[in-house]
This record gives sequence, C-alpha cells and structure tokens, in this order.
Amino acid sequence: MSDTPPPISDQPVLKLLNVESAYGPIKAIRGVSLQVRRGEIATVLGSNGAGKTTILKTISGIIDPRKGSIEFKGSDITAQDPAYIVQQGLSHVPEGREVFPLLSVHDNLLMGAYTRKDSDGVAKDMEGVYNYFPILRERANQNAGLLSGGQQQMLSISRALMANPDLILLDEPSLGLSPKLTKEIFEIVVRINRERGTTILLVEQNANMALNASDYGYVLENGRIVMEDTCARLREKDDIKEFYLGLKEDGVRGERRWKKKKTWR
Amino acid sequence: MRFIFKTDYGQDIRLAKHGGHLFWYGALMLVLLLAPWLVQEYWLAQLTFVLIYAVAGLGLMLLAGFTGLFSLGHAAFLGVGAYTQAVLTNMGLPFPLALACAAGLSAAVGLVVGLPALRVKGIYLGIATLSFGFIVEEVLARWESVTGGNSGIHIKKPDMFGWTLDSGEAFYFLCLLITVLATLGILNLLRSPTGRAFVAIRDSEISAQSMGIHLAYYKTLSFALSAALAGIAGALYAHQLQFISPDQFNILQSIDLLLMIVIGGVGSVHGAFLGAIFLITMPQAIAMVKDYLPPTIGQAPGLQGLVYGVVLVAFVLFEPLGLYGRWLKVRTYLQMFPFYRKGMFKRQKSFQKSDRLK
Amino acid sequence: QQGVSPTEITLGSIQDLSGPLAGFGKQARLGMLLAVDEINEQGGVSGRKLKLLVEDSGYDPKKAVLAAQKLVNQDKIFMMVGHIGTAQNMAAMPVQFDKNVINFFPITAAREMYEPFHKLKYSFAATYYDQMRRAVPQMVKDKGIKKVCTIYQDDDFGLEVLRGGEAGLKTINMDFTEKTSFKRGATDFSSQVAKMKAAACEMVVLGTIIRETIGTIGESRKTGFNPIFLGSSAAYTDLIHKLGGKAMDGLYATMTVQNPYTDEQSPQIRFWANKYKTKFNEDPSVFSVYGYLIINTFANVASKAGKNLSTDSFIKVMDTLTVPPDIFGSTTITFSPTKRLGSDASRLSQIQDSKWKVVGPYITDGGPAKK
Amino acid sequence: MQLLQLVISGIAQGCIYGLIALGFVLIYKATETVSFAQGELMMLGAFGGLAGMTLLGFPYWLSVLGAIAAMALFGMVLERVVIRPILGQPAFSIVMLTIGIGYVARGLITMIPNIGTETHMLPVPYKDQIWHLAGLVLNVEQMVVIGVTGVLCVLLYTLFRYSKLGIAMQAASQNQLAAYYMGIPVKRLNGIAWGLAAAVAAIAGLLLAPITFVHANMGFIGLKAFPAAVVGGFGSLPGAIVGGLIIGIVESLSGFYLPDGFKDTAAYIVVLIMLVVKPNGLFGEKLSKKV
Amino acid sequence: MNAAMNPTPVQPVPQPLLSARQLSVRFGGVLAVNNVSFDVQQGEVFTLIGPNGAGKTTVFNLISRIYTPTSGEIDYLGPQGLIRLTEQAPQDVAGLGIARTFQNIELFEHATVLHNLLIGRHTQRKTGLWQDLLFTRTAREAELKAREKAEEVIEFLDLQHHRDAMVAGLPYGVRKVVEVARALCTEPKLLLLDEPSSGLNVEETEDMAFWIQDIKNDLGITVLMVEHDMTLVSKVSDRVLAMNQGEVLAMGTPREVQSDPGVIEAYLGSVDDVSSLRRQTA
Ligand SMILES: Nc1ncnc2c1ncn2[C@@H]1O[C@H](COP(=O)(O)OP(=O)(O)OP(=O)(O)O)[C@@H](O)[C@H]1O
Ligand SMILES: Nc1ncnc2c1ncn2[C@@H]1O[C@H](COP(=O)(O)OP(=O)(O)OP(=O)(O)O)[C@@H](O)[C@H]1O
Ligand SMILES: [Mg+2]
Ligand SMILES: [Mg+2]
Repeated sequence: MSDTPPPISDQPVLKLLNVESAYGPIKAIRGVSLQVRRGEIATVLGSNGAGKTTILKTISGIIDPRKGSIEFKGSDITAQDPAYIVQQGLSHVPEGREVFPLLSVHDNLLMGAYTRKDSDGVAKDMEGVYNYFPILRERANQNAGLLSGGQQQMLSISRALMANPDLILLDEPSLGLSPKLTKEIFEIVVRINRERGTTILLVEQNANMALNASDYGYVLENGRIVMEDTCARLREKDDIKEFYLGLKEDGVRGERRWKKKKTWR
Repeated sequence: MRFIFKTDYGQDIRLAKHGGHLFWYGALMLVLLLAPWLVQEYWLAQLTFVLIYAVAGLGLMLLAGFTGLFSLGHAAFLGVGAYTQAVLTNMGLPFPLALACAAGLSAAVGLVVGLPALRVKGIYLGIATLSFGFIVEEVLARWESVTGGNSGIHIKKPDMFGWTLDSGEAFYFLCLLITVLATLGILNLLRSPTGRAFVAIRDSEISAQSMGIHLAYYKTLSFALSAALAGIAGALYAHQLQFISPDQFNILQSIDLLLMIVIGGVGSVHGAFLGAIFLITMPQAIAMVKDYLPPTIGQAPGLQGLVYGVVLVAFVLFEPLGLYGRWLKVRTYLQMFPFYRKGMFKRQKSFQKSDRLK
Repeated sequence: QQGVSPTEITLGSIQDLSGPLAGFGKQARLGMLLAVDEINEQGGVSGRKLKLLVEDSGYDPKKAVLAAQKLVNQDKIFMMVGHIGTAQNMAAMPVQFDKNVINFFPITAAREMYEPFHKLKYSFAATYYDQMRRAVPQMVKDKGIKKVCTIYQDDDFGLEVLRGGEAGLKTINMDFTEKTSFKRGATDFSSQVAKMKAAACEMVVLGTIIRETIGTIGESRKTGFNPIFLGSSAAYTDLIHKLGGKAMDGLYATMTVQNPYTDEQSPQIRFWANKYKTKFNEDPSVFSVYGYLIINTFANVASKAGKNLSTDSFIKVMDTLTVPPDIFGSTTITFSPTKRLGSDASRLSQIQDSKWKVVGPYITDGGPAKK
Repeated sequence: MQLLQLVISGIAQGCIYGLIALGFVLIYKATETVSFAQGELMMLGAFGGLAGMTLLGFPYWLSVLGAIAAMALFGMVLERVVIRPILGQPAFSIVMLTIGIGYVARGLITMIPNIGTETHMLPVPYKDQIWHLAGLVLNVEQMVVIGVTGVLCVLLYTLFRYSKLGIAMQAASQNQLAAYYMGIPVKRLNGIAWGLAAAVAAIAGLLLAPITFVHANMGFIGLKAFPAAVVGGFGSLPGAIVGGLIIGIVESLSGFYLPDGFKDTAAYIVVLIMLVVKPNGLFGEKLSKKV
Repeated sequence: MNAAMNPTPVQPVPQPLLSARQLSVRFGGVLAVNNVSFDVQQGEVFTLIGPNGAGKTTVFNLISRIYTPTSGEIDYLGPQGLIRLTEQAPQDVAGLGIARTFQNIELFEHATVLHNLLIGRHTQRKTGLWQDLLFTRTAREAELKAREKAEEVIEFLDLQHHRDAMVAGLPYGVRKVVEVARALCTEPKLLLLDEPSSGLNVEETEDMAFWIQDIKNDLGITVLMVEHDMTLVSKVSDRVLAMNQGEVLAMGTPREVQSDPGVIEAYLGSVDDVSSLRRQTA
C-alpha cells in the first residue's frame, strides 16, 4: 500500500458501552464495551458462539440490547429501527450472505444503494464493484439465489459497498471464498479504508488476515471481551498465536486431541 | 422447575415424561369419564362436539402443524367422512364398519388431493386444496341419488350389531374412546420415524430428501392420515348433528378448522384440543354475553362475526403460539415463580423470509 | 313444563344475524319483538309475559344446532318460533324434538317443515313447491305460453322451486324447455341467460332470491331477451324494485302476506308499518310481518290453552285452530292432528311502477279461489 | 355470434376476477403473504363510495376518488395497527390475521343499523348503458372494468419492474433481514403496500358495485379471484389478468355448453388442471432453492 | 504423522467407489460443469478445490441427484454392486450410503440437535406406518437403537452440550458440525462435505481435520469434500481435483495440485504473505 493512509482520529465513530444482548433466556453477550475510531479497521476475534455476530447485530439494531448503550457518530442509536441506523451511514455485511434470492444481481446492488439519492454516485460505485468482481457484471441479470456460495458472498460485500457508508460491519467476509479471493477481499477492504476513509469493524475467522489488515483488535470469549490491544501487539501474544493463528510449537497438538486451556495472559 | 434425572434413553421416548404427567392426564381422563354424571346434558353435548372437532383438529395439525402443508379445503374430508357414514349407516351397516369406510374413503380422497401437493407448495397448495374443497362440495350437492343433494340427509343413530347408541351419554363415550385412540396414534407417530419425517419435510424439503425421506410418499401419507382423521370426525359429526347438507362442509367450515389449530397453537397436539374447546365455546360464550349487553350492540346483526374476527386478530397479534403457547408461559411462570424475570418471554424480533424457496 | 313459569313464557328463535340472510333475520326478529312488546303491554298471555331469546346461526346448520342446544337445554325454552332456513331447521329439529319442544312456524317454505308428519311440527307458509305447482300452469294458460324455462339457485330452496314448477307443468303435459342453475352468491348470469335466450323461452320461472333475481332480469333485458318472469315468494320483497329500478317492472311473484309499504293504500297496514318504523327506525318488510304474525298466532293459541299451558295443551288447541285472514291479506289457515301446514294457497303479485301490486286471488288446487 | 357474445361476457367477468386478483398479487409481491381480506377491503371501498354519494351527497367522481383515497389511508392504518406488530412472523400468521380482519370488516358493516344488512345500489353515471356493436351487446359497466383493469395492470407492473420503491418492496418480502441491513424502511414500505392494495380493492369494489350491488357479503367473489391469480402464476401481475380472463371465459362457455354445476366449479377445475400441468402458473417462474 | 507430510501412496483399488464420467451440466447460458471425470477410491479423502463458481457444489448436487447432468454419468459401487447413480431417484441416494452436508447449511431449524440426528437415521428405519402408529415393541426397540447410534455420533463430534438445543439458536460453527453429525447418522459409505471448515477458526478447523481423519480411518467412510482452506486440504486429503469454470484444471496429490501453476494462478494466488495489508505508518 503506497498511498498515505488517512490518519486515525481519536474520536470514536462507534462506541458500545456495557452492552448486553440475549436470545430469550440465553445471554449471548454480557457487558461488552468497545469503540471504533474514525478511519481505523477494528477486528473482533473469538471462537464459535462467542457472540461476535450478536455484537454486530446489536449494533445495527437487528437485536435490541437488554442493557447498555450504543453510540454512532455521536448520537445514540440503541435499539433504533435498523433502517434508521443504516440511513445514518452504517452498513452491515451479514453472516451467511442474505442476498435477495429472487432479485437480479443488479437489483440486489441497487438495493444496497437504497439510502442514497445521488444516482451518479450510485452508477459510479456500481461500476466500481463490477470491477472488483467481474463475475457480478457477467451475471447482472441472473437471480442472486442461483449464484454459487462464493459469488453470493461477493454480492453481499458489494452490496454493502454500494451504500457508500461511513462504517462497515463485516461479518466473516471471507466465508466460502477461495484463498485468492480472500486475499483480494482484504485488499479491497483495506483500500476502501485507505481511499475513502471508511471505518471498518471486522469479524473474521481467518485471524491471520484479520490481524494483518486491522489496526485494533478485541478478543471475545463467552460474550465477554477478554483482551484488547493494537493488532501489532496482539500478533505477538502467545495465546493469539496458538489459538487464532495456529502457530504453535510442534508437538503441542500434533497427533493428539489434547486442548490446552486458554489463559489470557 | 422440575429436573428429571435421566438414566436411560427409554425415558425420552416415553409418553408421560414424569409422575406429574401421569397424575394430571390421569385426572383429566377421570373427569372426562365421569363427565356425564358431572355436567348437564347441554354441556355434555358441547363436550362431545369438542371431542369431534379435536379429532379433526389432530388431523389438520398433523398436516399443517407438523408437515407444514396448509389445507384450505379440509372441510371436504369432513364432508366425505360424514356422507359416507350417513349413507352407509342408513343402508344398515354397523357403526364400526361404516366408520372404517368413512375413514378409508376420506383417506383415499386425501391421497388424491395429496398428489398436487407433490408439485406445489405454499399458496399454490392452499389454492389447490381450496379448489378441491369447492369441487367436493359441488359433488355432494349434485350427486343427488346418493347424497340427497342440497336437501341434505338424516342419519340414523349409530348402531353396533344390534346395540343402538341412542343416548347422548353413550355417544359421548364413543367419541371419547375414538378421540383417545386418535390422540395416542398421533403421539406415537410423532415419536417415531414417520413423524420425524413429517417434521423434516416441514423444515427443509431439500435436506429431508437428502436424508432419504421420500417426499412424495410422506406428503401423500400425511394428507391421507389427516384426511382419515377428518373423515372419522366427519362421521361422528354426522351422528351428532343427525342431519347433514353439503353447505355444512364449505369454505367457512374449512376456515373454522384452520382457525381452530391456529388459535390452539400450530405444532402441538395440545393445540388441537384447546382450539376445539375454543371453537365450540366461543359462539356459546358470545350468545351468553350478548344477553347482558345493551340491545343495540348485543342484538345487532353481525356481532358474532365481529367478535370472532376480533378474537382471531387478537390471538395472532398477542399470542402467535396460540392457547398452548400461552399455557406454556403460564406454567413456566408458575414453576419459576420467585425467579421469573421480565424479559424472559419478550418476543424476539424475527424476520420473514420468502418461503417460495424451500 | 319447560319454559313456562307462573309469570313468564320463554320462547326461542334462531335467526341469521351475521350470514347471507342477516337482513331478513334482523327484520323477522324485529317483527317478533314488536308483537312481543304489544302483547306484554296488554298484560301478556294469561297473565304470563312473553320472553323471546334470539340466537344467531349465521345461516350455518352446525351453529344452528349449537344454538338450539343452548336454547332448548340451557335456556329451557317452551317453543322454537320462526327459525329461519331449511337446513338450519332440519339440523335443529332433532335437538328440539328430543325435549318435546315444538318447531313453530319456521320461516322457510320447505315441505320438510311439515313432512314427514311429526306431532311437534307446525308450518304456516305455502311452500315454494306449492306456490310454483299452482302458479306456473295458471300463468301458462292465462298467457298462452309455449316454452317455459327456469333458472334456479342450486340449493334446497331453488330445487323446491324447480320441482314445484315441474310438477305444475306436468299437470298440463308440459316440461321446462331449458333448466339452468347457479350457485348461491353468484353475480354473473350471462351464460344462463344466453342459454334461455337460445331456447327462446317465453316465460322464465325464477328460483332466485334478491340479487340473483335482479341480475337475471337485468342481464336479460340488456341482451334483448324479454320473457315473462315469475318468481316465488322469496323474490317478493321490496328490495327487488328498490335495487333493480325500472327494469324490474313486470316481474310476477307468488306471495301470501303483502309487503307493508309505509304509504300503503290499506290504512291498517299503513298504521302498522308506521308503528314499526317509529319503533325501530327502519321500514318493515314481509319478514317483519312473518315475525309479527308468528308471535301473534302463538299468543292466540297459548291464551286459548289457558293457565296450564304445556306442549300437549298447546298442540290440542293448535290442532283445532282456524286463523282468519289478517290485515296483511294472508289466507285462512287451519290445522288438524294430521294437517300441519296452515295453508298451501298463494296468490300472484306483479311489480308495476316499481311497486308490488297484488294481481290475483289466492290459488288453490281447484284454481283461483273465489273471494 | 353466440360464441362471441359468450366470450365477451366471459372477458368482462374475467376482468373482474383479474382486477381483484391484481390486489392479491400486489400484496403477495410486496409482502409474500396472501391477503384473505382483499374481498372485504373491496366491500369497504364500495360502501365508502356509497356513503360519499348517498350520505354525504357528493358527486360521483368526488365520491369515487374520496373512497379510493380513504381506503388507501385505511389500508395504511390497518397495516400500522394490526399487521406491523407481527411483521416478520411466518407468512401464515398474516394469512390468519387477514381472515380475522375480513370477519371484523364484515361484522362491523353488518352492525351498522339499517345499512349493514341491506343491499344497495351505487348510482353510477353509466348505469345500465349499453353499446351495440355489430350485433354484439356491450355492457358499459363491464367495458369500464376492462379498461380500468388494463390501466391498473400496466401501472402496477411498471411500479414493480422499474421503480426503486417497487423493487425494494420485493426485496423486503424476499428477505426482510437483508432489507433491514440495506436500510430499506421495511415497515413503511409495508404500509405503502397495504395502502396500495386497499386502494386497488376500493377501485375493484367501486367498479363491481353497479354489477353486483353493494352489500356486506360482496367480498366473497374474492374466492374466485384466487384461482385467477394462481392460474396466471401468483407473483405475476399480467398473469393475474390473463388468469382472470381464462377463468372468466371458461366459466362463461362451460355455463352455456356444459351441464349445470360446471360453471360454478369451472374456476377450480381449471386451477387443478393448471397445477398439474404447470405448477407455477402461466407466468410464474419455476423456483428452486440452490444449495 | 499426518497425511500431508507423508502422503501414503494409495494402493490402486480396482473398483472405484464412485466414478464420474464426462459430466456436464448447463443452466441456461452457464456451463456450470463441463466434461468432468474423476474416480473416488474406497477409503480415501478426495477433495475438490477451485475458485468460486467453478462448479464444485454443482458436482455434489449431481451426485446427490438434486441436478441431473446434461450429459455424462456417475457410477457408484452400492451395497448391491455397481449402480448407475444418475438414474436413481434423489431420495434413494441416501439409502445407497451417500450422505452430504450443504454449503449454506440446511438443517431442520425448528428441531433440536438430537432430533436432527434422529432424522438422519431415516434410511435405517425398521418399522412401517402401522408399527409406528401403535408403537409396537419393534418400534420401541428401533427407537432405542437409533438413539444409541445418535449418541455415538454426538460423542464422536463432541456435541453433548448442544444435544437438546434448537438448531435455530446455534452459532454458525456448531451448525456446521451438526450437519456433519447428521450425515454420519445415516451410516454412509461415502460422505460429501461441502466446505466443512468455512466459518470455523483455526482451532476448530484443526478439530475438523481430526474428525475427518477419524471418519476415514476409524469409521472407514470415504470422504469427498469441497474445501477452500488449503491447510485442511493438505492435511487430510489423499487426492485433490482442482476445477475452474466447470473444467478440470489439475488432479493429483495435494502437493502436486498446489504447485500447479494454473491452480496458483486461478485459485491460490500468492497467499502466504499478507503483511502487505498492514497500515504502513504506525
Ligand atoms: N437465534 C438464537 N436463539 C438462541 N440463541 C442464539 C441465537 N443466535 C445465537 N445464539 C446464541 O448466542 C451465542 C452467540 O452467538 P453468535 O452467533 O453471536 O456467535 P458467533 O461468535 O458469531 O459464532 P460463529 O463464529 O459461529 O459465527 C451462541 O451461544 C448462540 O448459541
Ligand atoms: N440452479 C442453477 N441455475 C443457474 N445457475 C447455476 C445454478 N446452480 C449453479 N449455477 C451456476 O453454476 C456455477 C457453479 O456453481 P457452484 O455452486 O457449483 O460453484 P462452487 O464451485 O460451489 O463455488 P463456491 O466455491 O463459490 O461455492 C455458478 O456460476 C453458478 O452461478
Ligand atoms: Mg457469527
Ligand atoms: Mg459451493
């Protein structure tokens, strides 16, 4: 990346304070506080069921939190209507694609730009995402439901880009993408962050990619944040290396099915 | 809260999961058995109607609640059952034989209706069954030599090899017996592979298929079983009403049947019963209350339809899980009593997805 | 005796108050109420006040049974009066008969209301069957008609009209040239009319009620098909000309009691109609008259049965009863232990200048009765 | 000539079915639910027009426009009050809800003293007018239905095919969650959809009124419009019209040429045949889930 | 030692378990699979890789008979000998011993995990309708048997915690495992796994790798898998087939395929160094 990245300001775009969300009687996140500063890429790491998706859903208003508050660009968006939140300039790439199966690829993208009024800008961005993912241009008139899994994932990401938001929530963007595309996706994410100054909150199983692309990271375990730091420092921690990057001394977990307990030093 | 310490897998497939179940359902059975001596004749007749509708409800529950196929023409099966029973009984066939024929013929008709269900789903299936309902009604009305056409037919009292059930009590016991058997049958189905196949089809056809479930077979089976139960209910209905005419099995009846399971709670066996109780007592309740209302309202034409609609709307709005869902909440509340927390039953935001793709 | 206390007689009625015939049900109920109030004002029947309980069947036989069960077994009515609808009556009667409750003057002109014989069945109205059986051949003869068609509602009502017509034509060795039917609630009669037009009928017997009558005649007039139309008493309602307008002029219908127009010639009917209108703030109709007459006849009989009113004493009086014609022009009705239909005579009426006019005397089997 | 006349009455009747079916398809496209209250909304619209003309004494055009506008508003209020709270529940709940709404509407209208139980005539300017065309009799009432149906179909088609609003409605119905993620105001669109549906229903009711009269049970004709919508393919607007026409013509011809009873069941027989031959209707696309 | 380090040469088995010959399928203008042939030997882990939209899932759908090929056929060595798979009905495929998982997860959402697994036992059902209705002794015993088998699978895949949880509320990763469990419950001979590790983190992917190896070694089930995680692929697969735009690109051991220039070009890219993503100025 040769271009000079825009500076990360100290002022948070997104601020979660002590947020608690539950599905019926099951508490999925318990008192999560985090913030994302303008212009940065932040990431949340955590194992299966830790509550990453729940955090993102709570931010974009799909689930109402039981407790706590969420602030976006200085105003309170706790438990607001999702449509309102998106109109404030936040867009969300959901887990599991969620395309509009019976609309064409083109219409799907158009819906991504629903909140926008500038048709020129929309046309330009449409061109932009078609250039990122030429296959989408090829299939512009096909129903999105017929795309392959990875193609749908591309569409889902592109759709969020079409909104030209201030903050993008990315839930596992690399899900089901080929290794080559995974890298490309991250390059695109980083590029958008650098070029447009878009702030990004990223949830990703591919911790290697995520930690490299992000500036700041949180580690979530059982609905609680157990660690946070800059990614540069997180990359050096032993637990992170072992459990998220899969780098371990040989033999620790070679043939044996023996799990070392996480300790979070 | 009740914690059950499980020691073997058999416990999970037992119908009564614990002593409480045994006690309460036993008590219920006892009350039902003593009912003729406990309640007035009028209420006994209502109870008989409840049992009859519960049988039909069980059938529809199997189809709609467990297999996910909504039938808008279920009254047709009721009608086929009722007419078969009427015609055969009047020809002098003993009750059990006539009932078997009624169930069998309904099931056969159900099979036929099930055929389009193999190819269409959702709204298309709804309309297919609706259409079928209209056609059956028309056939009942036109096939005068057998059905007596629109003038309807009277049906004799049930007769079992020389023993005529001419009292309300005897017929009540007959209905009770049939209801209990039908319920046990359904419960058995639901805890065995057949019932699971139904549920699988409801949730995802494509993966049900890849688990080796023969969609066509189970869908038609579900239709046939459901129709057979409706046929049995229809047969009992014919005896209870003693007079049947084609317009008793019209679209409104079909809608009533659907209402019954929705209000009872789609997807639970209890729901069929609660819904039947509701369906029968509701008009009676309106009739009783309206005498105490000012006449301009109480006696106004249309009141019954209005109340009916309001109750239905209220149910869907406030208790989409139906009466049974409400009961579960009350029970949980009682069991948890001091520890009940407010948000526990707060309804999750949920999001509709196209069921054109399933 | 169930339903009779020293101070009160409880009567039950089942009307359609929310279904397709809600209009008629309501009017019948109001007519009954008018009579009940009048009687109670005058001190009731042998010192007993009348109490009328009305249930709603929504024109659904199952609901009618439920309602009958409530009335008979719960409210313990003495008698079921003016129950509307054929299938509804058929379904409810067993419940009543189990408890020895009379089915008194149901508002339906089906033969099953007095046939087969049952000691608890009493019916007053000339059946559709009889109406048509007599009126059709007479019209054919009077007008010199060669081809008769019929359009009938495909239900028990329409079939009665059809059969009556057929029976009538048979007496003069004719048959319907074309028979066509429609389903209750139908709105489009084009193909039926086309069929009858193609058969070049000169007279059409209508087994229709209100909207279907208007629809059929309207469609015929539009397509230039102008036969004589003859309806049954079901089509004898002021709604026909109110809704159908001029096109309805010329329609014949059989009937017994007259429609009570508030500006009627006969001062008695006019007085009654205006009383009704003042009380209920709406115009009366034949159904109001039915309701009114049913209660009055009941009161008449019950008072004759005297202090120890019971089902048996009521039947006893009933079976020797003769009711003379009343202000609405009904014919004399009589009952006996074997004759349970008051009268099978009806007369012809025609819409002239958007109003029903009686155009003939009562017709009995011997032809038009001599007044 | 006979045949032609029959076909023409079939077309006219078919357009009525098509017009009502348009309402079903509209709701279906925009919300993926089937509204069983469409017939009742139609009835309310007709009563609205009637009230405008007789009670308030407005001229015809004003009453008609007023009734349509009032019904559109009513549709939105209805959505706001009873449908929105269960937005997102399975479509079947909403179907039951609309059945309930139908009962309530019928009950309420029936309860209006002196009006509800009666049958009324809507005084329209073109009442009972007839055109004669080369030996054929054309009923103006029916011609108006045909014309309006065509126009409405084109308008609605354009809305759903080309406008952002229409596409967003479809998006929201296909995947509500994703629609929220896109910032589509799902609730408001739903409100608009119901408002539109109610307005279309009102138009249908007002057009139908001269032909079938205005009464509390006039909505039952909706039951014939379902087959029309299905034959055309439930999600397709032109399909609704074509389906309506097919059913209208089949009814008309079978009423003339076939024995009694076929006319009334023709619609349903056609549906069953269609579902066997082409399960998704004439214009419905074959949909299958890609896994 | 794991398989990736020392790929044990597979003894050529005369009769392949599954052999696809010249498979092609076209959807409108898209030629999703174009003349693809391959054999899956008994007891191996055979992996399909390829860029998105290459047609991998479509190959699975052809095997499980959700799609019918435009041309070509698939033979399968079933319990009763060689079968032309492409002529079987979709619901019979499971009965022949072929089970699968889905890329987008197709579980029975409104049922518990245990219930899902029991549905997986459908092909093994022993009772008929009447026995089920009356819940005869046979039915009861069959139920207990099914339950035991399901518990074995639960044990095997460590799902005890989730046994009675509704699937609708499970996190993505767990659902992936439940899908595998459900497939195992059918007691298959051939298991088709569509991206088993997607949505799993490194640690969980390792678990998955162990499970796949156990499935192959301990349960003796042949595995055909689609996967994008090359670490997992190299660790467990015996042979790899790379596809691109519906056509075969390369086939061989994981190492051979990974070093194929065409595969690198179309699929792998230069994955290893991702530090270039980092923000340059600190
Ligand atoms: N709809 C639901 N109903 C009940 N519980 C739920 C629901 N969705 C999630 N949960 C529970 O909430 C917890 C957090 O789930 P969440 O989906 O946020 O995890 P995650 O970190 O995103 O996991 P993954 O990496 O698998 O996507 C889990 O324990 C899960 O069981
Ligand atoms: N039913 C269908 N109709 C039309 N096109 C289809 C259909 N199924 C698959 N395709 C197309 O076929 C191609 C291959 O799809 P497939 O799902 O097999 O890809 P894949 O290799 O599994 O990719 P991914 O890794 O992204 O899942 C895609 O371009 C897809 O759009
Ligand atoms: Mg997640
Ligand atoms: Mg795939």
